[in-house]
Amino acid sequence: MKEIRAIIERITRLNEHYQWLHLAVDAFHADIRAGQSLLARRLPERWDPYLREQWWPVATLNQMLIVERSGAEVYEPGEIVSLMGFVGQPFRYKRTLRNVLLIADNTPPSPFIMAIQTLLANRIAVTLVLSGSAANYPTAHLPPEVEVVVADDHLNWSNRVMTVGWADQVFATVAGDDEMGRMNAIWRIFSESRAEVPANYLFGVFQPLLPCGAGACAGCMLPLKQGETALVCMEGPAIDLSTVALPAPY
Amino acid sequence: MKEIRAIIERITRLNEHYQWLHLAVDAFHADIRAGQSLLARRLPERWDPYLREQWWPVATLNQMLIVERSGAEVYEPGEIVSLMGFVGQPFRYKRTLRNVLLIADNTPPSPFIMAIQTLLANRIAVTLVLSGSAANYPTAHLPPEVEVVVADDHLNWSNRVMTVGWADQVFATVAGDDEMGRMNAIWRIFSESRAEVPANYLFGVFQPLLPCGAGACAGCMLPLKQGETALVCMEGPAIDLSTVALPAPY
Amino acid sequence: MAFEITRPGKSSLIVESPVMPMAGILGFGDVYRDLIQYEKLGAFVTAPVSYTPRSPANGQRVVPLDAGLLLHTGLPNPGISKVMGRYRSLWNSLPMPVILHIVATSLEHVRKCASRADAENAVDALEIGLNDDIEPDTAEQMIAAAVRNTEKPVLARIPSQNALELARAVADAGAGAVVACAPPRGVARSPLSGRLVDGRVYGPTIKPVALRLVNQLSRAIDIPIIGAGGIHSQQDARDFMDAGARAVQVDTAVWVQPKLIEYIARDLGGLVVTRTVGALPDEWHPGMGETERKAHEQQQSDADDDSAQNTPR
Amino acid sequence: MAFEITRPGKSSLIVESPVMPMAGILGFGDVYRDLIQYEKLGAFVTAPVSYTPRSPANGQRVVPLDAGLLLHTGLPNPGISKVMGRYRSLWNSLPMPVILHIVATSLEHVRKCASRADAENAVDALEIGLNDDIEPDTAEQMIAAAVRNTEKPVLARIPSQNALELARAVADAGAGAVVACAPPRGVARSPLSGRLVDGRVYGPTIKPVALRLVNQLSRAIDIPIIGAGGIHSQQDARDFMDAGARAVQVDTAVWVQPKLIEYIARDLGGLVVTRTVGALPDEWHPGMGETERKAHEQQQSDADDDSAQNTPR
Ligand SMILES: Cc1cc2nc3c(=O)[nH]c(=O)nc-3n(C[C@H](O)[C@H](O)[C@H](O)COP(=O)(O)OP(=O)(O)OC[C@H]3O[C@@H](n4cnc5c(N)ncnc54)[C@H](O)[C@@H]3O)c2cc1C
Ligand SMILES: Cc1cc2nc3c(=O)[nH]c(=O)nc-3n(C[C@H](O)[C@H](O)[C@H](O)COP(=O)(O)OP(=O)(O)OC[C@H]3O[C@@H](n4cnc5c(N)ncnc54)[C@H](O)[C@@H]3O)c2cc1C
Ligand SMILES: Cc1cc2nc3c(=O)[nH]c(=O)nc-3n(C[C@H](O)[C@H](O)[C@H](O)COP(=O)(O)O)c2cc1C
Ligand SMILES: Cc1cc2nc3c(=O)[nH]c(=O)nc-3n(C[C@H](O)[C@H](O)[C@H](O)COP(=O)(O)O)c2cc1C
Ligand code: FES
Ligand code: FES
Repeated sequence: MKEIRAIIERITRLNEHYQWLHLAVDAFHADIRAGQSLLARRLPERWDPYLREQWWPVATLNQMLIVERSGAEVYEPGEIVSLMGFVGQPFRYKRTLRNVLLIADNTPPSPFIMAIQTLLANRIAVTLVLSGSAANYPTAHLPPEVEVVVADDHLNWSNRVMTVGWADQVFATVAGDDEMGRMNAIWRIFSESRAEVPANYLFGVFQPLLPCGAGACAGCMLPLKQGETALVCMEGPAIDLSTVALPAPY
Repeated sequence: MKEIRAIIERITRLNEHYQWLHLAVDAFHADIRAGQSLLARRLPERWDPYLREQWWPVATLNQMLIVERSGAEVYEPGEIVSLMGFVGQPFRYKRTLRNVLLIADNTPPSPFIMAIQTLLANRIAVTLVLSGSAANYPTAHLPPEVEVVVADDHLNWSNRVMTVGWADQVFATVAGDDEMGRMNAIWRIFSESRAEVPANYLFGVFQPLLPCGAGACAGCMLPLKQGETALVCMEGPAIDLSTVALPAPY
Repeated sequence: MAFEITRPGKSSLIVESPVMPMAGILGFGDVYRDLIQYEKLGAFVTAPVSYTPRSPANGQRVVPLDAGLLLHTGLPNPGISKVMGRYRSLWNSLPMPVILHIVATSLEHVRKCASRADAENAVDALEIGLNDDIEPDTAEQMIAAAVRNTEKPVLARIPSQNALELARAVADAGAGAVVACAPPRGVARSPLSGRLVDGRVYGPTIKPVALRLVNQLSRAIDIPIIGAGGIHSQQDARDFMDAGARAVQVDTAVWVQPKLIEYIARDLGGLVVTRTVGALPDEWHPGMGETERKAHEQQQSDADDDSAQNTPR
Repeated sequence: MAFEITRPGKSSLIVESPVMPMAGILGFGDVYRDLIQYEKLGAFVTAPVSYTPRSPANGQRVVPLDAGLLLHTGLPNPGISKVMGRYRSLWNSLPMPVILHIVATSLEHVRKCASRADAENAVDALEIGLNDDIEPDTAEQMIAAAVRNTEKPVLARIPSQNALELARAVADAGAGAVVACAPPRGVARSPLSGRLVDGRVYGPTIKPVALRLVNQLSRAIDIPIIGAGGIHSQQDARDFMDAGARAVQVDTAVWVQPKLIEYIARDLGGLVVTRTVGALPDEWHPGMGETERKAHEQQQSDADDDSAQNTPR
């Protein structure tokens, strides 16, 4: 893990809900891979807000790193930010991957945007499900090959059974108000439409608050089955949901 | 005391050290008089910084109130601020006032700028002494009738004895690092060049931190002679130095 | 609505809204009168008063902290006799109960203050401010001395240090309620003088500790608890009620955002819940322009008159 | 420079810089290795270890506060045996003393942990983390049990509640030093789950209270005090030293600004004072680009080699 100062060189607004910050960074940071994130802090230093924010890269371009942020936040070109990273592990795909399903449930699909590029380049078909408030995510900038599906608040969409059956691997990220509950709902969708949800198939992309980002604080600890635990900042963000001790289904 | 929200309509930079904020306010706020100030807080709300800042008006113009701030602070037109006020009493001048001396010792002369206009309109001669760091205050925008004197860090300037003898009333404001010590130094200058410093002649313009601005917290309490006290937020900012229990001279 | 905030008895204290300023926050009742609708407050707690006059502390007294401040005053006040002389008629004119805050300097002084206050119609209850390093025995004696010398309810304000033992001691001594807790004492470096100074610490970050103590105390003692310490929002106040408090005191947030205490009082007083539609627009647009506010105040004071007649005071 | 941070004796603890992380802040020594020059730290304090394994607390554990956070973990760890197995060789390789933090769950467990740690070369001292509501008697027994079962110095970390009595008790029991204080416990509402949760409170605003206690303790007991609680700048650390601490522990500021602990260590270790000219440019330009930093690190590790030879370890 390293810490650097980066400058916001340029800001692009996708729509009123999202913006991209183009950050001038060290060469090293171009190595970041989809699934990994950075812990950011705006300068000059104040202690409120206290915790660093998790910033998701969406692309790297020459010496620039582009991250996706809420359009409600106010940034200015020339602003300096402190970045710590990389946090977490790159997404790991199956060797036999053909069709991938990405689900963003009431939270932006930011963790997935960088992955899409690589997946398409490897001729993998990508379906992106935007459910509930995620539907305000603009998709015009996405490659046309991505199939975008809009789902309702309760993760219903037309042809859900087909989409689910067709996917070789699934990554799902959910709103933080009840991360475990929502992950559980996702789990149920897949267990209802398949005899058994296999290992290495359905991954939760967890986004807890990350006080340390490096395995020190246990703040991001996830309970796994058999009393085991996983640190999202070290082993995540993608954790195989078949290993997670999800709350009992209601 | 009232609280209102005001909008920063316009920002004028005097030089790199000072800027003026033009605030759209209620009609009522045009009544503010020299010596009185406002307690400001920038929105949206955060609790850091915590205390409100003391903002000095320099002019009122139609429905606009102009305040003077450090050029180092970053403001934007359209920003909303909460203002509480008025804090303190207007400066009180002698009926027989002819020549007034204003001293800013290592702190901006902001508390005096609004007074200058009125004084000149009443045909009172104004001398403004800028000592130490106050010398970076730009004076081009002041009416040409004001005599500006630049003094060194130790409040020496040419013709000091003359200036001092000539003044009918003096207002002095000093840096906050050692407000009492600096006020004492001012007191000594005047007591050295006059047989006796009369009452209602030499006023300290005090600028302590003002947690409540209204007489509740005692944070701005000033020790007076004979065990008496004064609240700067209620009776100040100008307090007759002949009544203040200044530290013993070294 | 009526909230009984001290232990039941012939002299218990009943308020319309379980919200009041902490001692000193609104001075002697002459502070922010144009800014806060005092009538909305459940009670008024006075600035600290001692038997004999106290002069202010020397040296730097205000240290800004990150999201907070440290304040050291020495509790200057002209002594109980002068205070009563100056503020008796103001307090008589206030529509809500007045709680006189007495600094527990000594047993003798507490006793004298209590007798003195007992004779004052303008005073509805006493709050005894106990020192930070006080022993439970001494605390018990102080409160017992106050209780013996007045018919009025006696509230005991305790520090967070050793809160549980102190709360038990003052409850045994007959306190009508416990105010938990006084802001903690701390030491910080003055940015102006560069010296270390000590004083009380205020700000939103002291709330979690106070909230935890209130929750602990609410399980341990059976007299009402008035929660205090770092309340900076309506939700903060509700958290204290959820944690077991019968009422709350709001501290320095009032200096930063004066209207806040009024909003909290309306909220916990039930006004917000019973009149969500249109009646309190300034809840949602705090600090809107004077003109607008005046108009709404007019509307509202018309509306409030009815409810006022049904209240116990 | 050499600082003796426990009471003198055959097993006292001597460090080069009186600065270390608080227990848990840098995990088991495997955290932020590329970010902080560990060699600059005076000592390494491990994450909390218990005799038996502990699993994490349920429910929301991280609550952002204004200028701070509340954190509740339940102190998950695999138990002392597994911890030693996993980290023994890493700790042996660290150039500074390693202080093993032991959670004082029970007298029996403390005794067993102390014996266990006594046999480990990788461990230079023990820090016993005492529970918040612990009685002075129990604290005394816990520390006495540890002291009887190891030759190594035993540090006692006390809560801020009842700090004075606890400090006296652990000093009597033979503690080599007192760590004052553990971050206070508090209750806050989780913004995500909407529920009240309890945990420890961190942030700059807890510093004034800890600083005051350290000053009090330094006058009351005659074993060294290690100051802790809310240090967020070099000046904060110096304030603790001014108030009577022999060393300091830095807590969650490290997660926000990792380099800070290194700067503090250099500052209090005397490096800044003895080499103001040019030698430590990153003190003045913290976080400059990697390339630049690497170059300076090279320069510096060359320069540091000399001083390292004169140090007691
Ligand atoms: C933790 C701490 C360490 C200090 N260390 C030093 C020092 O090394 N050298 C020095 O000259 N001054 C020291 N001081 C004193 C401090 O710097 C100010 O000079 C003092 O607080 C202001 O004194 P006063 O008489 O102007 O104000 P007062 O209002 O009379 O005092 C303010 C408060 O500070 C307390 N106080 C005064 N001195 C100390 C002290 N030494 N330690 C703790 N509390 C004190 C008083 O009891 C009072 O409660 C220290 C103060 C504190 C709180
Ligand atoms: C001040 C406070 C008031 C609460 N009030 C309520 C309530 O009215 N209704 C309700 O359903 N839940 C209440 N809770 C519980 C809270 O909302 C969470 O459900 C709980 O903290 C998480 O429990 P857990 O088993 O998931 O986590 P754990 O990690 O097992 O527990 C977290 C900590 O909270 C403590 N705790 C659990 N319940 C309470 C409680 N009631 N009061 C104090 N500490 C508690 C536990 O002892 C533990 O130390 C309260 C918690 C607190 C701290
Ligand atoms: C019971 C009691 C409570 C006190 N509470 C406060 C307080 O809340 N705020 C404050 O600034 N001083 C308070 N003081 C006063 C100070 O602690 C201190 O005694 C006073 O400032 C004078 O300081 P010194 O005598 O140590 O110089 C209290 C004093 C007593 C006796
Ligand atoms: C001596 C001792 C110290 C503790 N210190 C901490 C601590 O610093 N942080 C923490 O999250 N939990 C700490 N705990 C654990 C919690 O207080 C609590 O016991 C644990 O989270 C399990 O919670 P519950 O058993 O009340 O549900 C400590 C426990 C003990 C026995
Ligand atoms: S964020 Fe601290 S352990 Fe993962
Ligand atoms: S600022 Fe509070 S009394 Fe003057």
